[in-house]
Amino acid sequence: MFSKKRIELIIEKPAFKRACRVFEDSGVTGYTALPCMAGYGNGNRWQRGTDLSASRDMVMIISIVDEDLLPKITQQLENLIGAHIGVLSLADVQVIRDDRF
Amino acid sequence: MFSKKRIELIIEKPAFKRACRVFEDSGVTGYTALPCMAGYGNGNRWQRGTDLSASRDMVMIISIVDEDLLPKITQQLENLIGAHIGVLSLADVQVIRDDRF
Amino acid sequence: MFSKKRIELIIEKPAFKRACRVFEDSGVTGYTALPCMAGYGNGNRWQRGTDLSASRDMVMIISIVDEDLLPKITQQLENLIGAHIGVLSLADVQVIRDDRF
Amino acid sequence: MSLDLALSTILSPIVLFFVLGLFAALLRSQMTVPEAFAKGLAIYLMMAIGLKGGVEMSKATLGPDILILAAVAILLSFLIPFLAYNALRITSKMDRINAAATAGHYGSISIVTFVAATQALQYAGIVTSGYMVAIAALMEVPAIISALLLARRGLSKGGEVAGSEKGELFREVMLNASVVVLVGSLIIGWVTGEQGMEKISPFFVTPFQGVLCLFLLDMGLSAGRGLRQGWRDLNVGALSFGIYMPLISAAITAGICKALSMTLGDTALLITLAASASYIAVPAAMRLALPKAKPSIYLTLSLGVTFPFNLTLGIPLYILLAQWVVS
Amino acid sequence: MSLDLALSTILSPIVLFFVLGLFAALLRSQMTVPEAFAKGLAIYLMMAIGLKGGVEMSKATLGPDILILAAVAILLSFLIPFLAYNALRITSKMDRINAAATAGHYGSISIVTFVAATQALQYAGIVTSGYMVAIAALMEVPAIISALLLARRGLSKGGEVAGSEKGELFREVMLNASVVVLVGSLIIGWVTGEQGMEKISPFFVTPFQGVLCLFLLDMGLSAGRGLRQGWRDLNVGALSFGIYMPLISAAITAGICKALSMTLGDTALLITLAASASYIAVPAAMRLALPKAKPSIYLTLSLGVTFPFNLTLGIPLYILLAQWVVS
Amino acid sequence: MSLDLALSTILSPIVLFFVLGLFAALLRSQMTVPEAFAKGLAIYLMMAIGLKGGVEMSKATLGPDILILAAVAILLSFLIPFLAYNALRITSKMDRINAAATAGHYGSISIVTFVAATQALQYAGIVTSGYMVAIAALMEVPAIISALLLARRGLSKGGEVAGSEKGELFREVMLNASVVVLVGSLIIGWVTGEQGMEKISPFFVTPFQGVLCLFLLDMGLSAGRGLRQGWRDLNVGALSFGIYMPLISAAITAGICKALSMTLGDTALLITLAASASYIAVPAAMRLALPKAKPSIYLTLSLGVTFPFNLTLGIPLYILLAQWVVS
Ligand SMILES: Nc1ncnc2c1ncn2[C@@H]1O[C@H](COP(=O)(O)O)[C@@H](O)[C@H]1O
Ligand SMILES: Nc1ncnc2c1ncn2[C@@H]1O[C@H](COP(=O)(O)O)[C@@H](O)[C@H]1O
Ligand SMILES: Nc1ncnc2c1ncn2[C@@H]1O[C@H](COP(=O)(O)O)[C@@H](O)[C@H]1O
Ligand code: NA
Ligand code: NA
Ligand code: NA
Repeated sequence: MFSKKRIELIIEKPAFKRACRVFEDSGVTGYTALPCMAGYGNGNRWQRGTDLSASRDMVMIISIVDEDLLPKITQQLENLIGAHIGVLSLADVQVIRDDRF
Repeated sequence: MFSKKRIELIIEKPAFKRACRVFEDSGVTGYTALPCMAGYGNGNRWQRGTDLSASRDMVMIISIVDEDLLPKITQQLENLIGAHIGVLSLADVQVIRDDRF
Repeated sequence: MFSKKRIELIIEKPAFKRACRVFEDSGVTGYTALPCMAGYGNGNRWQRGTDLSASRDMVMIISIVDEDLLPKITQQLENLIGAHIGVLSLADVQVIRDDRF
Repeated sequence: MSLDLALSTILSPIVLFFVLGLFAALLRSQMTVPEAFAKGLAIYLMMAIGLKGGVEMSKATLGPDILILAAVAILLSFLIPFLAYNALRITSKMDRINAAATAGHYGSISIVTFVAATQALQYAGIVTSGYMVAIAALMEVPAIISALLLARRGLSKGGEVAGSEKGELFREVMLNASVVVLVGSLIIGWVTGEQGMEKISPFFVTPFQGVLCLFLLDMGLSAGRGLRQGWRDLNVGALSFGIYMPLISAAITAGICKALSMTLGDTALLITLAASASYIAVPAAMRLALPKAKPSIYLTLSLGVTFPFNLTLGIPLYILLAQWVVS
Repeated sequence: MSLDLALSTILSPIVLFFVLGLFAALLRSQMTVPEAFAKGLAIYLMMAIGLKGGVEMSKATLGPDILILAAVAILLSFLIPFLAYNALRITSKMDRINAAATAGHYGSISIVTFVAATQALQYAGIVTSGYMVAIAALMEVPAIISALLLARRGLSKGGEVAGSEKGELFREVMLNASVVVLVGSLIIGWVTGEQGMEKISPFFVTPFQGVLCLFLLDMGLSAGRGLRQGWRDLNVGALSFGIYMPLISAAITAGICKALSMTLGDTALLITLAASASYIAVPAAMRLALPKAKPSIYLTLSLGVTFPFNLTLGIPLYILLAQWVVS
Repeated sequence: MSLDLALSTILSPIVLFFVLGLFAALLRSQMTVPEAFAKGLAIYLMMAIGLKGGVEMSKATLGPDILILAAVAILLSFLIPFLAYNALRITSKMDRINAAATAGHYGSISIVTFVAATQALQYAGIVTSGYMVAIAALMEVPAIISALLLARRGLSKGGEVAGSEKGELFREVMLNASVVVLVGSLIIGWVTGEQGMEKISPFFVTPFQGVLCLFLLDMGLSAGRGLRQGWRDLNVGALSFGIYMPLISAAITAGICKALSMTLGDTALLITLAASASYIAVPAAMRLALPKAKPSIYLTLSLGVTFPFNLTLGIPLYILLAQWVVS
C-alpha cells in the first residue's frame, strides 16, 4: 500500500471545463467527475433540474494524486474557486500500485 | 492547510429532505448531494429506475464541517438513520481556507 | 466512534456487475454505487452520453468495511482492475455503530 | 361475446408489451427504459387522461349523484385498508407495521390500471364518464391515512425523527405529481372544453395508445424486477393476498355500484379502481411515515403481483363483473 | 375583438399549463418534469420552429429589407442592455456587476416566449414571416458582449481565472444548443422545402402545440421555483424592473417597426423578442464571463418575473401594441 | 434516375440532421441530446420497426426461402469478422486483440443504418419484406462469437477475471435491449396484425420519420465526438478500413443475393446490413469479453467513420448496387 492524496473539488458546472484544464495541465494521471443533484450553502438551496440553463448545477471532481503534485494543483484550484463557486478538500488515501498515480 | 471533518451520509431518498434539515439546523456552512444508482445491503440489491416511486433510491450527502459541530450533527444523524435506511461515516480532510467551513 | 475502511472503486460500467459480485462474495455488509459523468486518464477524456453503447461510462462504488475484510477484497479488486479500466483507493473513516459493518 | 372481449383485451398490443417487459425482466435482461424518459411519459399520460376527462365533463351536466359517488369513492379508499390489513394478518404472518403499510397500497389506486381499463372499455364500445378521472384522483390519498391509523399501535412512542417537519407528509401526498397533473389537467380540460382541446389533441389523443405501449413495456420491466427481487421476502399467504384482495375489493365495489345504479362503464371503472393498488404515491408516503415497513414487501405485492394480475386477467374480469351487475 | 384575443391567449391550454406549474411550485409541490425529458422537448421545439421558419423562407422571395431588419435586430440586442443597466442602477441599488449581467439577459431573447407569441398570432389569424426565426437567433448573442462591456469597469484586473482558455466564451455562446439547432433546422427547412417537410410534419407540426403544453408545465415549475427561492435577494426596485423593462423595450421596438413599416405579425414578434429575456444561453455565459454576478438575481428576474409576465399579460399586450402601431 | 435517388437520399432531412450534429460536434459545440431522451427514442424506433415488420409478416405467407435467408444472414455475420480481421492486420499494424474486437463490430449490424436504408427505399418506391427486421436481429450476435474465436490466441491464459460469472456474456448479448425490443415487437406485430396496429399507428408509424431526424441529430453528435476524440489512435490503414470494409462486405453480399435471387428491396437491405457495423451491442460485449481491446479504436471506426459513410454515401451506393445486381 502506498500513500496518495485524494483531491475532492465540488465546483459549479459552468466552470467544469476550466477545472478539467487545471487538473490536466498540472500533470495528474487522471480524474473522475460525478454529477451532483442538490446542495446548500450561504443559506441558499439549489436543486438540479430547477433551472433550464443548468448554470447552478454543481459537479464533483475526484483525483488521486501524488503528494508531489499538490502544491501546484492546490494553488491553481485556489485561484479557480476564488472566482467560481466551489469547495475543495484533500484527504489521505492508500493505493495498491504506486506507479499508477 | 486546516483540518476539518468530511461527513458522508448515504440515505434513502424519501428521507432526503429530513437529512437536509438536520444539516441546515446544525449550522453547517453547506452540503452537497449526489445521486446514487445502485447498491447492496442486507443481502438485497437495489437499482435506480427499477421502481417508479423512486422510494428505494439512495442519495449521498457530503458536508465538510468544523470539528466543533460534530457532536450535535452526528447525534441528530444517528437519530435519522435509526429510523431510515442509511449509512454514516466521517473522515479527516484538509482545506485551504479555514473560515469557509 | 469506530475505525473502518472506506473502499472507493472507480470502474468501467461494463464491469460493474463483476465488481458487485466481488464485493458481495467477500462478505461486505453493503456497498453503494454512484454514476460518473466524465473523466480523464492516459491523455484521453471521456464523457457520459457521448457514446450510445455506454461502454465507456464509469461508476464509483463505495463500501465501508471492516479492516479484517481488506486483504481478501483488495486482492480480488486488484485482479479486477488488472483486466478492466479502474482506480482503487482506500481511506480511514469513523463510524458510529461498530456492528453495522 | 364476453369471452371475446376478455381475449381481445389480453391480446391487445398494450398488454402484450407489458408481458414482453415482464418476461425480459424475469429472464434477467439488463434492458431498461431510462428513468427520466419513463417519468416523462407518465406525466404525458396523466395530462392526457386529465384533459380527456375534463373535456367530457365540460360537455355533460353534472348532477348531485357525482357528489354521492365522490363520497363513496373516498370511503372505499379509506375503508379497504382495514379489510386488507385484517386479511393480511390472518392469511400471512406479516407484522403490524408491514401489514398496515401494505393495506394502505390496496386502498389507494393505480392510474395505469385505470387507463388500461378505459382502453378496454373503449375498445368494447362501452361509454364511461369524464368525471371518473376526478374519482380516481380522490381515491389516491385517503388510504394513506388509514395505513397510519392501522400502524399507530405498532409505532414506538419515541418522538419525532430528526429533521422531520410538520406537514411534510401532507404536502408530499396532496401535491404529488399525479394529483397535481391529473387534477390540473382535468380543470384545464374543463375550462377550455372541446375547442381548446382541438389544437392539442394530435398530441394528447391520437398517439395516446401507442405511448401507453411504450410505457407498459417499462412497467413490465419494473414489475418483473420487483417480483424477481422481492418474492423471497413473501410467503404464500402474502403472495396470494396480491390476487385475492383485488377480487374482494372488486366484489364489494360491484355491490355498491349496483346500489347506486351506476352505468356499465362507470361500474367497471370504479371496480377497477378499488381492485387496483398504488405503487407510486403510497410507497413514497410510507417511506416517510412508516420507515420501518419494508418496501420489498409492499412494492413486490402491489407492483409485482397485483398490477400484472389486474392488467392481464383482472380488467376483463372486472368488465364481466360489471356487465353481470348492471344487467 | 382585441380583448377577446387577449382572453383567448390567456385561457389557451398552453398558458394554463404554465400557470398550473407555477402554482404547483409556489405551493411547494415536489413534482418535477425530469431534466433530460424537458431538455429533449426543448430540442424538439427548436427543431420544429427552425424547420417551419425555413420552409416558409423557401416559399418567399427575400428582399433587401431582411438585411435591414437583421441589422436592426442585432442592434436592439446590443443596445437594450445599456438601457437596462442604467434603469437597474437607478431604480434598484444593484451593484455594477450584477446590473451588467442582468442587463445582458434583457438584451437577449426567450425562444419560448417567441413561440408562444407565434401561437397566439396564428390563433388570431395573423400572418408572420418565416425569417423571424433567424432574427430571433441573431438576437441571442450580441447582448452578451454588451454585458461584458458594461461590467468591464467593475472587474478586477487580476488576470485570468485558472484553467480558462482563449475563445471558450465565444465557443460556448456561438455554438450553444439553441443557436445550433435553430439555425441548423432553419437551413434544413430552407434546403428541403415543403417537399422535405411533408414526411416529417406529423412529428414536427401536428403535435407541436401539445408538446408546448407539456414543456410549459415544466417552465411553470421552473419559474415558480426560481421565484420562490430568489425573491429574497431582490428589492422592489429590482422586482419591478422585471416588468417595466419589457414594456420599455416593447415601446421602443414598436416605434422602430413603424419606421420600417413592417407587417402586423412581424411587428408583434419583434416587439416580443425585444421584450423577452434569456434564461438559458445568457446565464450559462455569465457564469463563465462574470462569475461574481449572482444567478439568484438574474435568473429570478428573467425566469421568475419577466417570463411569466410576458407569457400571460405581455404577449396579448404586445399584439395590441403592434395592431395600434401598424394601423 | 439513380443519381436522383442518391441525391434525394443525401438531401433528406434525416441525413441533413445527422450532418448538422456531425458538424456541431466537430466544431466542438457543447450541445447534447440528453442521454435518457436519446435512449428512449432508440427504444421507440426499435419498437416501431419491429411492429412494422411483424405486421407485414402477418400479411405475407412465409416460404422456406426465409429459412435459407436466415441461415445466410447468420453465416454472414459469423464470417465477415474473419475477413475483416485479416484485412485489418494487413492494412494497419493493429494488434491481435484490437483487430479481433474491431472485426466483431463489422460482422454485426447497425439498426439505424438499416432504418435509414428502409426510408430511402420507401422513398424510391421500392418494396421490402417485413421479415428483414428478423434477419437484422439475427445478425447482431454471431459476430461476437467470431471476435472471441479470433482473439483466443491473443488472450492470456491467466484464468477468469474476478467477479465474472458463467453465462454473463451470453445473457448480456442475447437479452440486450435491441434484441428484446426488436424481436418482441416483431412478434407482437405478427400476433396482433394490421388490426392491432391500427390504434397505435398514430404513434408508431406517422411520426416515425420525424423522430428519426431528432435521433440522427444525436447520432451525428456522437459520431462527430467519437471521431474527434479517437482519430489520433488510428493510422491511415485503420481509418481507411472503416470505408473499404463496408464496400467489401457489400460486394460479397450482393453476389450472394444474386445467387438467392432475392427481390430488389431485400437485396438492398441485406447489403446494407452486411456493410453496417455495430456501435451499441458489440462494444458493450467486447468490454466484458475482451477488456484489453481499446474502445477508442473500435468505436471510432464503427461510429465515427463507417456509420457516417454508410448514412450519407453508402446507402445510395448499396441501392444502386442492388439495382445493378437484380436487373
Ligand atoms: N488519478 C485518478 N483519479 C481519479 N480517477 C482516475 C484517475 N486516473 C484515472 N481515473 C479514471 O479512470 C478512467 C480510466 O483511466 P485510465 O485507465 O488512466 O485511462 C479515467 O477516465 C478516469 O475516469
Ligand atoms: N461545507 C460544505 N460541504 C459540502 N459542500 C458545500 C459546503 N459548502 C458549500 N457547498 C457546496 O457549494 C455550493 C455553493 O456554496 P456557497 O459558495 O456557500 O454558496 C453549495 O450549494 C453546496 O453544493
Ligand atoms: N457498508 C456499506 N457501505 C456502503 N453502503 C452501504 C453499506 N451498507 C449499506 N449500504 C447502502 O445502504 C443501503 C441499505 O443497506 P441496508 O440498510 O444494509 O439494507 C444499501 O442498499 C447500500 O446502498
Ligand atoms: Na384500490
Ligand atoms: Na430582449
Ligand atoms: Na455488418
